[in-house]
Amino acid sequence: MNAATLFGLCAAILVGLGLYGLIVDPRPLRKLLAFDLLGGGVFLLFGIVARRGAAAGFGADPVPQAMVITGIVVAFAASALAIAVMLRLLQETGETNLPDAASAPRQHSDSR
Amino acid sequence: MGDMFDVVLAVLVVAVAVWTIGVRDSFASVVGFVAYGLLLALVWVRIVAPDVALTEAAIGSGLTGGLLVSAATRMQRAERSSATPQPGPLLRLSAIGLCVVVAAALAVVVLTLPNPPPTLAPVAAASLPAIGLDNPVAAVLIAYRAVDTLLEVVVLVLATVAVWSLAPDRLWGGAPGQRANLDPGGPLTLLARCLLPLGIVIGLYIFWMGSQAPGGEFQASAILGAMWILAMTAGLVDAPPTSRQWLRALLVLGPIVFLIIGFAGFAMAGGFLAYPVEFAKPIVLTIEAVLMLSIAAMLGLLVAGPPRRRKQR
Amino acid sequence: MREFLLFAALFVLATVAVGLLRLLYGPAGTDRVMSAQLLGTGGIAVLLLLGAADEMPSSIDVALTLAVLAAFVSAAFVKAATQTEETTRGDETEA
Amino acid sequence: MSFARDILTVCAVLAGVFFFLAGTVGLLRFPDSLSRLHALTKADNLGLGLIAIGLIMHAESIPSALKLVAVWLLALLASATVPQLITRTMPPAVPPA
Repeated sequence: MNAATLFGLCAAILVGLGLYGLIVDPRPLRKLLAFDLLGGGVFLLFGIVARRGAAAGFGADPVPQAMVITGIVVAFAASALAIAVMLRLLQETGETNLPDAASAPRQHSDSR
Repeated sequence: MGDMFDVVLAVLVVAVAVWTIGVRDSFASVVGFVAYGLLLALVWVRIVAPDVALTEAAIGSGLTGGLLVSAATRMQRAERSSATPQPGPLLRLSAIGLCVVVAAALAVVVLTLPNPPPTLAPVAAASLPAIGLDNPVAAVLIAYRAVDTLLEVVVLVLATVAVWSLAPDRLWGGAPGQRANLDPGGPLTLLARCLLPLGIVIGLYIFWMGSQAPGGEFQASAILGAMWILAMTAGLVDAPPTSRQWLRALLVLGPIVFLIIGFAGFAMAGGFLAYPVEFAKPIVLTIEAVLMLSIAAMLGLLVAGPPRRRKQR
Repeated sequence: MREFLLFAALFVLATVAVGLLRLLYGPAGTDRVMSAQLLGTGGIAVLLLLGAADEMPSSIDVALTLAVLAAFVSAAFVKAATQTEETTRGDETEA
Repeated sequence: MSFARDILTVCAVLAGVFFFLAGTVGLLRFPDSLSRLHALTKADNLGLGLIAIGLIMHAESIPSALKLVAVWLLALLASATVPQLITRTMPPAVPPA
């Protein structure tokens, strides 16, 4: 097994883990972390495609690499926006969770 | 030995990811995420993508890390007091099932990628002489897929405006963050004073190298943006009020110059974002330089957050 | 020589990875930040060793970037941690 | 000549690796945050410095050797200030009774 395949399998696991955290954890900060972690896995998959496409004297195909660089910057912008929303929520309500997420289990406890 | 290194690195990345997702305490999870970003930068070096490794080190680990750690610290106290609902076992199990299926499907895709692999490297290589750059990734960013880069910078502008708009109405146009008090003999001041000139030189070096070797405007602007944040944190400079005209002009300078040159391409080279061959290199360097200034300002402002002080009249 | 440098890189990576156990045990936030700081320095060393072993000069530039930003996360943490009192009393409650 | 240089590189890198090991052991085994901080900064940056010195002899050009020195100086700057900063977030030390 070469390095590209090894890190490709690693990326698959990372996407799975990130997706799990995104679904299961109700806290917004944790959802953001899980989403960014998932994103890292997806970028890594691009990297594997780039590495396998090594040609024309380059160690890796430059086109997927450029897309990943664009992606990392956009992911940062999205994280900064999400963090700003969370801090505003904290400022308004003194809570780190969304009102729904915090009260839902108590309200609907009879339905479970 | 190289293979063993890769195996240890892959196991470590997955272990840190499991910790980041699984741990209860959010602050611990954020520190785990910073470690994850650092390890990913090592992975990018191992799969011969040093440009991406630089970006991951500067933005994925450095800037995102600073942003998340400071947010998590501020949210820590409130989080301990607010009730966190636990998902039921049914949701947990079905989520595990779904994620295992997704991961397994991706693993199958990785194992059955077409052979010989398709590649755009020769196409990208063919465009290199026309724009006078030796770094293929920088060439793709600025010429071959220039529209992507243009749209990305526009996304950054929109994100900055969106972050500003989260301020209460009466603070609109004010300065972000609290005024930091300069602590003349303190370690933070020493750090900022010594690191600032070095960081700016290294940022410009990474920018300049970008035309021949890994590096470029994105990585450089992340370093410059981080230096600006550090100077604000230490109180060496104060954050500018977001109503300042020069600040707003700086933010849109990069995208506007990029757009103007793009439209000029119709007249000069017969297409949007086409560069005339004889002036290609100076034009590309101009675009990269103004983009670097704008992106550095926006990355800094994104970390600084929405306005939190009243606008001074 | 190449094998030796790769071995040294592997050893440093494994060592700082064991140091990450401090991330697991904590107990305080500072201890966790320290383990991340150690991983950062270790990562720089690994990049330098890999760069020398594979004759990949750009790896040194990645190390240089990490070194410039080494103090950034810790500075952000300390700033936020020491300001917590101030913000709850200060302009945040004003909103 | 190149053999002697290789020997020096190996020695310096090995010494550096040893200090990384020492730093990690200190971070894990020391009982309180302050001594862990001590272990982290001293050993850790000696480790990086020795590795950088070892690799300078291996560097193929003057600029890359200078970059190695710059990396170490930046790490020294971080290790001189970060622990000072971190101690400010700790509760004031209680002298042993």
